[in-house]
Amino acid sequence: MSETTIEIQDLNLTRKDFVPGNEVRWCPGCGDYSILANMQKTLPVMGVKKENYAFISGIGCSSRFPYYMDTYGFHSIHGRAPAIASGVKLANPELTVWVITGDGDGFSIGGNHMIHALRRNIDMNIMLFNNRIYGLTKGQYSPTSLLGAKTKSSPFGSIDRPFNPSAVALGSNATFIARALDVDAKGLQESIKRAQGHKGASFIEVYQNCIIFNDGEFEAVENKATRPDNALFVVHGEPMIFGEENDKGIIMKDNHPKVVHLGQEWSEKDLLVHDETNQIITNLLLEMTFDPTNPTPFGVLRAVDAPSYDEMMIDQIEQVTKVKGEGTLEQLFYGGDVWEVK
Amino acid sequence: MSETTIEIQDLNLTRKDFVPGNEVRWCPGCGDYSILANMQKTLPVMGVKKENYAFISGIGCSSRFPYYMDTYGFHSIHGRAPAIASGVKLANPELTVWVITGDGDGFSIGGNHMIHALRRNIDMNIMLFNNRIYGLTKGQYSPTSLLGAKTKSSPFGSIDRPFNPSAVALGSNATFIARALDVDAKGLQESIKRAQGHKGASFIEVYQNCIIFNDGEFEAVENKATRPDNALFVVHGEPMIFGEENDKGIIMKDNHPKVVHLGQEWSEKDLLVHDETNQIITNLLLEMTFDPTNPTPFGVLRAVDAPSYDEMMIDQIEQVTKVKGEGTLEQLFYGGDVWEVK
Amino acid sequence: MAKKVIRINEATIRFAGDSGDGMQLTGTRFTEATAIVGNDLKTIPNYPSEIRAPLGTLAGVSAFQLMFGSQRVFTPGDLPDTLVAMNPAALKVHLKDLKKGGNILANANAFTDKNLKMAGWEANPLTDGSLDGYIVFSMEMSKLVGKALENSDLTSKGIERTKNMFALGVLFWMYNRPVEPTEAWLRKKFAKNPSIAEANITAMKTGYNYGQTTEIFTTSYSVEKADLPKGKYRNITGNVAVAYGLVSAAKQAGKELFLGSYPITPASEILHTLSGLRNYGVKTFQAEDEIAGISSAIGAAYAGDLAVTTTSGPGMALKTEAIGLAIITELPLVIVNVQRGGPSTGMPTKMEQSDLLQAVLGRNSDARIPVIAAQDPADCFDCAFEAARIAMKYMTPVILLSDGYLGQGSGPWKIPDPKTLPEIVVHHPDVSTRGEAGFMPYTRDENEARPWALPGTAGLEHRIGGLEKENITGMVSQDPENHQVMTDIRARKVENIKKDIPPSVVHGDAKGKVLVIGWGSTHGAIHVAVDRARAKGQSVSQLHLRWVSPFPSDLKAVCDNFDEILIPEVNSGQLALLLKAELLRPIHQLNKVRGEPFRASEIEDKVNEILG
Amino acid sequence: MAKKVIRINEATIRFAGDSGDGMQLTGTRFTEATAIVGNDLKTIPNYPSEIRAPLGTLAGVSAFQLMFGSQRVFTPGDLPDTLVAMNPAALKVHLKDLKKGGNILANANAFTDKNLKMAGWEANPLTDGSLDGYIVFSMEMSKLVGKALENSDLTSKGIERTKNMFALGVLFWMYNRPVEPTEAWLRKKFAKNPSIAEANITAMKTGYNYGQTTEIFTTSYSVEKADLPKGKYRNITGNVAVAYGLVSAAKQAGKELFLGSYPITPASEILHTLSGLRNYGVKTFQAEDEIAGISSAIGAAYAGDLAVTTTSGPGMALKTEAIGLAIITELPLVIVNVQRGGPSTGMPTKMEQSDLLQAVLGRNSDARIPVIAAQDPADCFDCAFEAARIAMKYMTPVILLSDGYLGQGSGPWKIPDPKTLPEIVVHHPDVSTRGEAGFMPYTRDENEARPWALPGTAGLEHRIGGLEKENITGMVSQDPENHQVMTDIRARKVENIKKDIPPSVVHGDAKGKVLVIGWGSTHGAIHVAVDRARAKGQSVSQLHLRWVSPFPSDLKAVCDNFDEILIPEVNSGQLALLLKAELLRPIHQLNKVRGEPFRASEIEDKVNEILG
Ligand SMILES: Cc1ncc(C[n+]2csc(CCOP(=O)(O)OP(=O)(O)O)c2C)c(N)n1
Ligand SMILES: Cc1ncc(C[n+]2csc(CCOP(=O)(O)OP(=O)(O)O)c2C)c(N)n1
Ligand code: SF4
Ligand code: SF4
Ligand SMILES: [Mg+2]
Ligand SMILES: [Mg+2]
Repeated sequence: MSETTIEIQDLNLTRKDFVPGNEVRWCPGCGDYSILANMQKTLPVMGVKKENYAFISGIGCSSRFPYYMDTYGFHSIHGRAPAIASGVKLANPELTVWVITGDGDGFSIGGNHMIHALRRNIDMNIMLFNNRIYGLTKGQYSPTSLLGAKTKSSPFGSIDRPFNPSAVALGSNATFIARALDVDAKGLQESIKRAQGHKGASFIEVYQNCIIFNDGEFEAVENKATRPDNALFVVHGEPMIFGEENDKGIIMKDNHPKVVHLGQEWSEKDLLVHDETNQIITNLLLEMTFDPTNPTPFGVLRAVDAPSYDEMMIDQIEQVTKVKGEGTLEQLFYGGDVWEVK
Repeated sequence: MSETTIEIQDLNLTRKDFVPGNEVRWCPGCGDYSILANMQKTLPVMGVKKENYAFISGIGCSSRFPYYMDTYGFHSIHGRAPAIASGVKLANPELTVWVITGDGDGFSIGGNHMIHALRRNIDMNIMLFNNRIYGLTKGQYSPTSLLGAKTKSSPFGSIDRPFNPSAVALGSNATFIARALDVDAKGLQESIKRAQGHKGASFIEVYQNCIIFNDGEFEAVENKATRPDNALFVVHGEPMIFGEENDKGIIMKDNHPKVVHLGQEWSEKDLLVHDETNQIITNLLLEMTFDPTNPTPFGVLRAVDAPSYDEMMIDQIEQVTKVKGEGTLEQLFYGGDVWEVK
Repeated sequence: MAKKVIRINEATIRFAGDSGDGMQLTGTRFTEATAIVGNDLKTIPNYPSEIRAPLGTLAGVSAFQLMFGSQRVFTPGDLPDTLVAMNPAALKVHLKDLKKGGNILANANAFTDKNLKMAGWEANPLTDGSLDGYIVFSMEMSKLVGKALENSDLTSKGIERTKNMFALGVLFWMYNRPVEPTEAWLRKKFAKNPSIAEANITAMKTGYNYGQTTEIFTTSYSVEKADLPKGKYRNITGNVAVAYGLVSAAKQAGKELFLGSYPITPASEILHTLSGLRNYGVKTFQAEDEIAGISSAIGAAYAGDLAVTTTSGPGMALKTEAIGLAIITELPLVIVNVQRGGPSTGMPTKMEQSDLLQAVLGRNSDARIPVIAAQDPADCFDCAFEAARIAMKYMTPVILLSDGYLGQGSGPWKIPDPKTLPEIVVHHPDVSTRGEAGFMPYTRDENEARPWALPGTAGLEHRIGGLEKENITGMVSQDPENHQVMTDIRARKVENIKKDIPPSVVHGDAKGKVLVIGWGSTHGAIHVAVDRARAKGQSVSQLHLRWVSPFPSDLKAVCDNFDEILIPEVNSGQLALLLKAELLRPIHQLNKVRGEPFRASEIEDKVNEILG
Repeated sequence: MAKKVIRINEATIRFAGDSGDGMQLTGTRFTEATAIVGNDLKTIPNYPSEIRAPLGTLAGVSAFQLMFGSQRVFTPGDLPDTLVAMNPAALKVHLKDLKKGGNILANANAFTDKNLKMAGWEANPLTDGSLDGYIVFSMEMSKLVGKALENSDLTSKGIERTKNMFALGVLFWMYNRPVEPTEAWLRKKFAKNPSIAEANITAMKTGYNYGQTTEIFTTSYSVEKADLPKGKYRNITGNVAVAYGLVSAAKQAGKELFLGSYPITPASEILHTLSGLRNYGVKTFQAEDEIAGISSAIGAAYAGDLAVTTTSGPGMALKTEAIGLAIITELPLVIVNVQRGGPSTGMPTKMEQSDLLQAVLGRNSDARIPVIAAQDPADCFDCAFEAARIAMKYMTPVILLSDGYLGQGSGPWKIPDPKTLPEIVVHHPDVSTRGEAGFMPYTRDENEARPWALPGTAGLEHRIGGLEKENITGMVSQDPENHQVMTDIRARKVENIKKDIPPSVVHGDAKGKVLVIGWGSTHGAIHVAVDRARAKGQSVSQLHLRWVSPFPSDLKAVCDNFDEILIPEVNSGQLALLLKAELLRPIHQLNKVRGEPFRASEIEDKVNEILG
């Protein structure tokens, strides 16, 4: 776990500093509103100057996000936000760069840039709004839609097996992976803070309800009544407990996760303890995602330290400059065999 | 494990049937030669008619492969082979489709098509020639090149953290993952057979030596002398044993793989048993890849059953046709509100 | 009181309301009823933004326009005669387009202070006199349906939602259309929920009766049947027509249809339509992006399907590299671009015909491709069919250009008799074509097409790809001479298609002062403008180009008969550039890049200007 | 015996051998020595294939050609005077190009039966008389270096490898070039392995002495210093020159240089060169593909770097969509396309200038962009600098067209004095530009450029993107009027650049019969052809276009002074199409799509044909 205690300077910012004048244009009831509100609430306390934020997005309902943040913003083209953000960060490493994307933008057309950004570990925070549908184009299935989903482009049910985005992130060697829920303010804010504090690429998957084209997709965990029994909120170093009564937990059995009931046979100390730095643990949590016999895990699923690309770039420039001296045009031009015509 | 016993019909094919007239144009000593030879040796015994093979590739040294197979072949454009192959298979499900790609072709520019093809589980066999370099364009680092690699485009050492291609495949929900070594004929042939026998998308990562631009990258496992101590060949249901003297094995300790020496403290029955169907086991093997304290795993790392996209497509067409009847143009044209002008 | 019925030749109606008010549906129902009456018509929807904007805002207004008439109708009309405004925002946005003296039908209940403010009205225009000069029918639609449905099971919200049916009913009365088709349609649509069906029917009839009985309406209009060619008709949007054209071509060629596509406005409906046709053997593959869309289609073409990819501008841009592959491998492929406003994401829901140069010239290297453009929604069927036929005949990718105006707009389609559709003869070689030296995948037939040899055919194993290939043998070749030969063949293949283009038809006299040349969806506006000009005695004719690459062989001869050429385009002059290079003569341009189609009057004005 | 020294004005030499024979290195060393002597020169390498083909095959032949002279040299020469053939395959491939009566220097030891057969010779051409008409110097190079180095530590394979240095030594003697620079270079290159250095030096000197002493050579040639402008020179390839031009522009603008790129032949050397310049603050980002390459550059431009992306045709195709984004966001960006043969993968190592229309017109929507094209390797420096300057001055992406012939070819570069390079003034607004209503990111300066406000600047927070924006305010706007305004501004920005284009310079008389117009790398061949024609008294002049979009404002006036226009292009007539549309007059075309540059003689012939 990246145990970096982040020194936070109070800049006297408030939520209002991040709210621009223009109207928000999502459908009434869309899960995006809550995500936006929590972002606007969290940034003021992060100790980063407002002008040092850059929000980069692709295309989709979710990707309109930058228009609703009174920071620097770039609503770019479909799927390319992580690549654009890479250039932004390398050009100005002082900036705190956020990438806002959707399951179509980030995992359909933009899948390649996504996995490469995570692999390279460029310092940016990628937030995926996963509503398992293409919202903006009015309701086709996405690469995270479940098998059988009936949508505009799959009237007889989708035959496309879905990605588990956080698993793709893990496979791509990502150093930070969290999962949050649009309606869970606490979880969202915690993820935002931890992600921004993490050096390197951070990935947050947010389950987001699209009330128009895919309403109720995450009902089991969105609904306050059923959430405790269907969601597992993991905390580094703590046993995996969940349930309305905190009466259930996760063990590893035959190299698979398994739900047990605490009480007679099982007690807390038998349970798996979450370890953000352990790949096997993260993998086990990810395996639970689509498994109806297990709860859906939320929280910081993985956080490991690794040098970030931007940092290594700066280092390399420094190192080479130390050895060779700062380059001048004279040196450059006269680097080859030179002759003179008199 | 897909325990499908494949019924193999003898078609009286020989290696020669798969060797076309034209000259092979890889550099002398390139690892590609061995891979080609083993493909040509294996296909005749697979019970598939020669004309039913289609080899689809992108661009790269490796992607020249189709020119050297006397089957149907398509040397397409950089990175797009899995997408082209998807269309080929859906248009004609009778074909046995192979995709031949390189670490640049398949995991740099083509990364997105790769992960989507694996996710969808379209029945095709993808073979990645991983030489950790761009061969054809004369030696730039690739997304699998190790940190620090000095290449034409990274004269001061690469600062790009690499992918572990098989891990990306796992993260993409792939149903079959194998790893083989260019110089290991037995392992290669076994992987080819198993992959082709697998229903759905199969992924084979082949470590391949590029003698010109990245010679010796896999020395530890390529060299017959050092291989036994550096490579772990896994077999489903068997304990993970390796070493010149078969004296070492793998256990899981604190949710990490660990090498132990057999003899006093540890015996064979303490060792992890390979299970192709278990995600945690596959993940643990993948974790060993870049870890110098562990051997590099080879063999079939994962194989699980899942319906293939092409199969589901055929099913859906059948189902819908059963319910609605085979569509005619009359029905189509007269589907809306029709009026007549007399 | 007996009400007046005035017979008119044509009318243009616009329905406007909040995105939630169901204006598209209302418009479509009116269209259907109008079609059944036998009028000719064209329609066009107009959504301002891709996301639902907050209720009652200007950004949230959604509109639908149709023009219908007793004569041929070529456009959805310029300025409406009648505007239905379901709220103040709708009135605000659309009032400026209404014809002077036109009708306004408004839902007075929606003109609340809050709504008025949101729409930027200082006072209520229905009452403060600002609509003087128009004929205003201010109706308490919400209240009236509330009354009519007070005994229904619907919630009050549900009842409120039927107000669009009230408005529709009024219009049915006003333009003398039958309510029965909509009644039947509602019963079918809400079969599982009869109380909703009945409520809507009641609301509609209430509206109809309101028109008939209340005194605020004194006049209704009748529009006689149009003199359309005999036959069966249905209303069709361009996107659905493209889908049907492709399915038909596949059937006629004995092929399965494969679509590799990625959703994008305004092309998605082609994907939606085809994905519903599994029982026609249609395989739709929703790819991860546009590149995979076309790549999968190239793979399917290679393996023997009639392969298609559909998209709009930005997606077309992404396909550029793969189009080059289809060209060099000489595989049949139909590429549909339903154009929209740009550059970049631009104006995604607005129309523009600005991808012409991209289609004709926008690739690396000398990489020509045939390009066909549809002129109206029904023509999308014919063009799609023709594109597929040419692709398979000449073994070449073909681009079909449509646009948002055609794709989402609709018009009556004279349903062809499937039995009279042209057959498409496709030949796949078998081992008998294999010579001594093996199979030759780049031999040429009389059209210079190469054989379409399918994987799975014993004895024809061969390799194709993106590297230059030797003519005849298909071996990789970097030989200079061969490259020239192949470059020339590829160019000639496109030229050859001229043989399939019928002689040009000039609308109007074949000789005269001004020839107005157009392509794509400007057809209707130009047609109307030319007819009006000719009616005034001006010497003006129209030439419409269906194929924009290659041009018809008689193009120059046709143009030589006119003193002046005018090209109106919804772009900055793209066809004009191509024709200037082709004809080497000056061309008058009329360019408009506003995300809107031309009005016939704009073209008329320009013609007047040219004629001095 | 005293040998003759003949003074000649120019010579063309081609080195050809197996890929493993080190022909590129040999050619480069000869070039360096020739440059130091003070001749003007141009070079061009020629690799037949991207993969090493088997030893001794025709496919494995690698060549390098240079032309040098005592006058200005504009091309690497057409047909060589002297051919070095290290094996039978090299002779087979290149003999057809050798001038009648030219010299052949062959390594007789490589003409074994096996090698002869592999190269398709029936008998040994060195001995069977088939080279009658040429001057053949058949030397046992392998044996001679073996002898000379019998006491060295090198393996026999290592010794064999020095035979190229023997050949080089012979040529040094033959053309009177100094051996010392190569001696010094070898010592430096093999500093860690002196025995290799010494062996190569010995081999070279053995060759030199062989020329001087043996009787088979009777004549050597001297080529006087060229009358080049005074100054310091070095030899440079176009790709390196592009890299240097960009580094220089960044320095002059006080910017860091960011390159987002994906390797591709023949553009990769720009990436390679820049990746070695970390101590110049150059950030190279090898992206996952071309789309990420340009996207990262767009991001870097937004954040304030001088941003660049480099590629070749197929990669350019992939960047199409993102170029649209750069256009609509009005960000400065340099896009370099080192063109190669197509379509598709085509002929990756061969030259072609067929991406012109793609550069100028190949995007969805009306999306114009300035396009500059380099004329020779050294000019790549100036064009790269100019492209960067214009990009930042007008806030626009700019395309720079080079090609494989320029990128990998070389010529002397007159090294500019860094102090006299133009300064590039860049202005980034700060909070003081923020008005009452907030910051306006789409206000316009006198060039209609918008302000380059950088993230990190307090008070200027704003949003940009690919949706159409309202002029001045930069708010998302789908307003028709605004879209027209913005479309026009974007077009005008490109037109405005005409102000930066100096008046056209006609080479030859300003009035006459034929004007030969060219762009890009045809410059040299046209120049030579025009000079030769003029020497014969023909009325021919040359106009070279550096900017191909926009055209210079005096273009029409210049052309009006000539009866005929001829455009030679290594494509099927792309500039010709643009100029026909621009000038509305007939144009003679000379097109060649063979993966090879023009020979001056081909242009001369065409001029003769036109002049009758
Ligand atoms: C190149 C390109 N292709 C397609 C589109 C159309 N398009 C816009 S957004 C979108 C999908 C959005 O889905 P997602 O990212 O999940 O966002 P959501 O709307 O669900 O938040 C698509 C297909 C486009 N704008 N550009
Ligand atoms: C669109 C496009 N971009 C770039 C290239 C240049 N290119 C050809 S192959 C290649 C990389 C090949 O690497 P890999 O796939 O690892 O194959 P290898 O040669 O190592 O077998 C590149 C960058 C291309 N042909 N097309
Ligand atoms: S369509 Fe769905 S995701 Fe988009 S704004 Fe509406 S509710 Fe939200
Ligand atoms: S460059 Fe490397 S990968 Fe390519 S053929 Fe040569 S050895 Fe093989
Ligand atoms: Mg979504
Ligand atoms: Mg490789």
